[in-house]
Amino acid sequence: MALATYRDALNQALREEMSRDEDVFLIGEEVAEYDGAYKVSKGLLDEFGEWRVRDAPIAELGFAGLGVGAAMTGLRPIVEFMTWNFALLAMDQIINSAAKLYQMSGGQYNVPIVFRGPGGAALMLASQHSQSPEPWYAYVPGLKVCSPATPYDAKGLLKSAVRDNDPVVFIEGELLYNIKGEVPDEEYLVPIGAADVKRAGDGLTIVSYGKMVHTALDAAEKLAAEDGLEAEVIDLRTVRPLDIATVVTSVRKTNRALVVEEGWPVANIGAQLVDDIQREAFDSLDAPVARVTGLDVPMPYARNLEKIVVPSVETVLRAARQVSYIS
Amino acid sequence: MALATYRDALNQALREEMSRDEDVFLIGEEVAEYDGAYKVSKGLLDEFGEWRVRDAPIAELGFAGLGVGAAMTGLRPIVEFMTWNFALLAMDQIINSAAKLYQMSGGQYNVPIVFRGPGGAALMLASQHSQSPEPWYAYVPGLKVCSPATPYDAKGLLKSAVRDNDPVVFIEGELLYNIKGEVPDEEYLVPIGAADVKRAGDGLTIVSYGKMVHTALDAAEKLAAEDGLEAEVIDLRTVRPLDIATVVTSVRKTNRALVVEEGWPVANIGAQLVDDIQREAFDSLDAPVARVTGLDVPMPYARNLEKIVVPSVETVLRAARQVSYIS
Amino acid sequence: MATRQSRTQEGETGTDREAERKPDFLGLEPENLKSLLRLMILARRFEEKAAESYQLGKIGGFLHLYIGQEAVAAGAITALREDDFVISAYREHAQALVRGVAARAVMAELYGRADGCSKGMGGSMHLYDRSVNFMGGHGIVGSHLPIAAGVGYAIRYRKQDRVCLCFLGDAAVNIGAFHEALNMAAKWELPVIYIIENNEYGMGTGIDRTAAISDLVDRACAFEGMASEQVDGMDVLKMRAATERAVRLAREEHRPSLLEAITYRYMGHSMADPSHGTYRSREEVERWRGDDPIVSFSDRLIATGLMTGQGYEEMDQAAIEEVEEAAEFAEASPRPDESHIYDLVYSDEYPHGADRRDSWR
Amino acid sequence: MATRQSRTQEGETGTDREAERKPDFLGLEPENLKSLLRLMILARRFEEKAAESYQLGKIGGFLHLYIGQEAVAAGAITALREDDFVISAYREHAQALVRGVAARAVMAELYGRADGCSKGMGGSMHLYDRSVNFMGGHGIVGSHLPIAAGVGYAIRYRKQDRVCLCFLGDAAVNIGAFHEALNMAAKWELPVIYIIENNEYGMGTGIDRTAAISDLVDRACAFEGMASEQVDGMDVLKMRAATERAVRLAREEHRPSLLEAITYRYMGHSMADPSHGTYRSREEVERWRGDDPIVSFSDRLIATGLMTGQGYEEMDQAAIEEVEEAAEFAEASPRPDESHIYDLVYSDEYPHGADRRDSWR
Ligand SMILES: Cc1ncc(C[n+]2csc(CCOP(=O)(O)OP(=O)(O)O)c2C)c(N)n1
Ligand SMILES: Cc1ncc(C[n+]2csc(CCOP(=O)(O)OP(=O)(O)O)c2C)c(N)n1
Ligand SMILES: [Mg+2]
Ligand SMILES: [Mg+2]
Repeated sequence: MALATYRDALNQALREEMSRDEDVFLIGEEVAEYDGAYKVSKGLLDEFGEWRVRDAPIAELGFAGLGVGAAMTGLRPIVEFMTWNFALLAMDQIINSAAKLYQMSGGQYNVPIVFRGPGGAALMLASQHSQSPEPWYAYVPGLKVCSPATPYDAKGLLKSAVRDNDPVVFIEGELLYNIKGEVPDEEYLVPIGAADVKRAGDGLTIVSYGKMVHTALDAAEKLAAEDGLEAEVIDLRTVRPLDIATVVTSVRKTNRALVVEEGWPVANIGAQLVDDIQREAFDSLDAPVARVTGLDVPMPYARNLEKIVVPSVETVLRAARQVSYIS
Repeated sequence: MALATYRDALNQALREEMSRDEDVFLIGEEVAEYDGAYKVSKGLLDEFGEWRVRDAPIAELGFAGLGVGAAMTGLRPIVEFMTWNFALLAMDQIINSAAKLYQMSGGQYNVPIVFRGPGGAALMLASQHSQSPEPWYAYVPGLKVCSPATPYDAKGLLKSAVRDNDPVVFIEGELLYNIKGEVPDEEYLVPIGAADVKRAGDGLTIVSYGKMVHTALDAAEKLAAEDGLEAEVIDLRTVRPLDIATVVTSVRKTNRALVVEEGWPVANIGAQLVDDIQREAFDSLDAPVARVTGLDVPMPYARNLEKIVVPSVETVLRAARQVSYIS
Repeated sequence: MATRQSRTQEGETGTDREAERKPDFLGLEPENLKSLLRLMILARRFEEKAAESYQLGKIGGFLHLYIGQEAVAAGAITALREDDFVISAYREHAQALVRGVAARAVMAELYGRADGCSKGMGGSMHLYDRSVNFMGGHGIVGSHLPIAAGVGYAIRYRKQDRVCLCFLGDAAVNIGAFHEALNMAAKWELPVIYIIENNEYGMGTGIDRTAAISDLVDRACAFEGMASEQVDGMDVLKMRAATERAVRLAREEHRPSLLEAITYRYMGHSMADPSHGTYRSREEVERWRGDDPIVSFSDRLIATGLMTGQGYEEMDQAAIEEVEEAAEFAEASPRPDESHIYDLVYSDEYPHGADRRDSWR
Repeated sequence: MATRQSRTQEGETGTDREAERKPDFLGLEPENLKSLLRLMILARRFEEKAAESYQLGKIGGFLHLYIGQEAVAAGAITALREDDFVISAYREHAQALVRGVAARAVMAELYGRADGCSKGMGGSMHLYDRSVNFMGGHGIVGSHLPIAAGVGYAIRYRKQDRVCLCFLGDAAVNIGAFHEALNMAAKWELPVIYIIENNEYGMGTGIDRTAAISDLVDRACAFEGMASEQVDGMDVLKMRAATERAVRLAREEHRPSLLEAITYRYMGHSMADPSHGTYRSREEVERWRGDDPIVSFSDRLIATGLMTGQGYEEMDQAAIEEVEEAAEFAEASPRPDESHIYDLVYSDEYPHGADRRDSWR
């Protein structure tokens, strides 16, 4: 076990998978000579050459589609979006091509492709650069959607995504690249579609994914210290498919649930979880499932506003107490 | 009151608003000389001329963006997408430009624009042409999203959308264009954000929108006839913002709720309704909120498969009985 | 368009014929020449049958007929090797047939049956057959252009000498994907041949009303390294010759091409659209019908003694029988099994999927 | 690039100067000439101050500096009328200042304050000022190109003789929106002038590595009716002259233009990016610094006796004072009121909105 940043963990996953399988290649803006806008692809150009680490023109729709075509011939492209905000330009290729080709072709053309890049708010990047795209893709059958919170999960999940034979939307945390965590020296995989209990507890179930897992964990510590309430914190890791079983098992034990996510409040991942929880654990619920989300506004630039738009330990605490009837 | 088709009702709305306000114009593929792929813009070119009824090149991103620019100068563009499936190419303009400009500009540039066209499955158009886009847009603050079920609502809501000073995503039912309904001779508006009780009842609340409202109503009749259960059928008409008050009032009365929609099952409008209902009517619920959605698959071409993917009166009936504990 | 005029005249005077015979038959064996004709006739008869079945309600959804454009598919696709790739939009019946997808498999697909080339999942707009590298069948205008570039990228990636042939409609030259795809193909020297089938209209809109350029092929000017050529799309041999030139550039020099085939569709945009009406006159359609690619080519084969009138009749009869048999096959083919509705969403495992995806069932 | 070479040499020899003086001063009044210089100096000093404030953490997010490119904004925007429109991408401080947005309002925006030109909601990438028709400030590459076409459409719609000036970066010529926008502008004869600011790089990638064309301006070839011209973007008068020509075409003939300004950014892509490093050498940056648009233009004004060295000093001092005052103003301006967080999402009524949007609060 060695400490590695989320960025390096992803870099290791890319290097390992590209070394293991010469059909794997990376394409995106600035990924080659510049080592990636966030340096995730550092050193890969030198190691694998320009055909396997390709600097793309600013043409998200075009290079996403190029990836789909290459995948149809059996290659395993990793398409990097500098950030997921720009992928709105490529949605047609992700949703109308990648997600549908396997079925549309009667099972002849599967599309082993990974679309990856950072999502969520960073610091004062304003509305066009601060969006959480998970719900847009989680809605779509044919796609799998991952959003890891730790270096360990980032590496293990990305390696699984590259080996998956279907399109995977892989959303990294723009503010997580620098966080450090344990990463095993030996090879390992984290399965797609498996949630992980990041903190055990019986007082309340807090479900989250991506960056917000850390906020949830901090809130859980405060809750334990200040209210003696032990929250169980579940990291979904994958938002399509959702590992409802793990969530429901926990809720049956704690009888209270709180879902925390960074995105907008409507028709999102949390809403889906509430639907699943209330249906599968209806009689176990002592209170309505609570939710903490980003505010229902485009992200303002001003730091003081950005702070109140993104969920904080305080807002999570407040909601956790509400749902636990602690005032 | 005269009978009119959903298509004619929309055509009337366009004609009336364009006559009332010369800043209103229509742009899209085939809208002018061809009268629109679904003939919704019939006769408008002759009446208003090419600058106000403009045939666009196949460039969804481009003409959606052109609409945004025109709207920034105070014009009121109505951008027609031949179908919403193609709007996946224009999402960047709808979400990154139209929805954000008012806030991003500190309130200087509002964007009075309507994006409209048919959505949902028609008959055997296969996966790329059979999608329900509502959840993608309902997630986004800055947008309003309408999806009318009847000629009356289609006309009244479209007129309100054209007069609204912010971007409105207006999703018509591809299979509804030919249905007939009462449309007043005198002018009227249907407010955005107001649900409508299409059938009164106290046995169960069925919430739906768009095409599925008709399926829900048919199921309600059967339920009354066969089980003596009077379902209240609520037509949301607008899915952003959601008129939760109307829904909750009904559920407090019936104690049971079923949400019916055509789209895929995950992170959709129904999930959001479950979230709102369980939070605001928790103690009134005698059973988990039930849901009927399209199956979690891209739409297959074969008619026998398409039939089981789209919710039917039978599937709605089954779910209604389940949630009412009738076997 | 000048090019059109000259084209329509040419081949009509006996002298032209003489002059052309040698250069125009491209030194092809009589057998190859006849097979070109056979493919065009098969495509024509196939679609006539499909139209009939559509009227009878045996085929649903959108059905876009290619009738009138057969010379483009026949001339272009026969210039390829078996290991090359073909990709197209939604007006692709003829392209699939010429590429070698069995008529019965295509017809069964239109009927939405399990034996269809896409197992009844795709229908007319989404024909696929991996065994002959036929990659569809794409319904979003322009979406397959970057995909074709990706196929070209994979060819270079694997250091192969294969090529990818990509058909697009005239109206697709206005969409961003066209620009993005051609830029990448040119910049990275991808062996892709883009063939614009300029049938003058995108649905009911004349291309001259939406594209700010007279000759669509000239859009290649924006991409250095992109070869380009405008071709008479009603002449199967000219299509074959031009495509062979482009294939050679792609195979030997990794040089992409943009070809513009001047052609015309005799039927409406789809079965919902009349063959003539508001946007084009009966006269215009008739004028182009006078230049039928099948008639003009068979006339030439007969005039030059390469085929007899009876030989033509037999060929036509054989095609009619093939499509009739295909229709019977489609009719008899089972509908896709409903219990397998989830099987083709993911090729790989999908944890806790279908079982709880719709627990309301 | 040939054009670059010729440009870099020219203006360095006294004789050139003589030759150029008359034609190049465009018959502008000394006052106008000085104001061009003043605007460039203001932009330069403003950004130097902004960089300093960014280092001090007073400004957040992305900050893209324009230093080195000032002649483009100053030459182009001053060729407009007050009622014309200007729209740009995210590297737009100088364009906003030249257009007449108050330095204090721009600085306050960068500081994220209520008195910012976008009320602190947009920041550096999203500057807006409707009072001078400055339409932003767009962060998605290429997204403002169709928007500019829409402004042009609105001008024609209202039968006005205004024009829209749209700035874009070199790397934006590869995105689909560029193609779709220019096609519409050309086809519908929209009075829009697209100015590519070719500073050779899109972030760390040389444009020659991603665009399959040597002279970006040549992409106009794909759109009939689109005028085009490559301009020395380091020479404010050449920019002014070329833009005036394009404005005349747009205003009088509804003819759109694509101009390519050859220029260079002296600083990194953004504050996060060093001014030189992996993708370009210190020498390259130095070479271009030797061609500083402010230095060369002030030299000419002085050499031709239109301004004294002291006059220059005073002008520079005034600019420094203006930006210092702007910084103080920004510093003193209040942060946006948190209780109004929902007020700018919708301009119109939004039924049952904020109150239940986040009932968990
Ligand atoms: C992006 C997109 N926009 C609109 C449509 C609807 N549509 C289907 S075919 C067509 C016309 C295409 O014309 P052309 O490219 O010339 O091909 P042709 O039909 O003539 O073969 C349109 C607008 C679509 N399928 N995709
Ligand atoms: C669609 C899109 N893709 C990627 C980005 C990230 N990005 C921001 S600036 C930039 C480079 C743009 O270069 P250029 O157009 O030359 O403008 P310059 O920065 O040189 O002024 C990129 C890739 C973006 N903002 N939008
Ligand atoms: Mg066409
Ligand atoms: Mg640049």
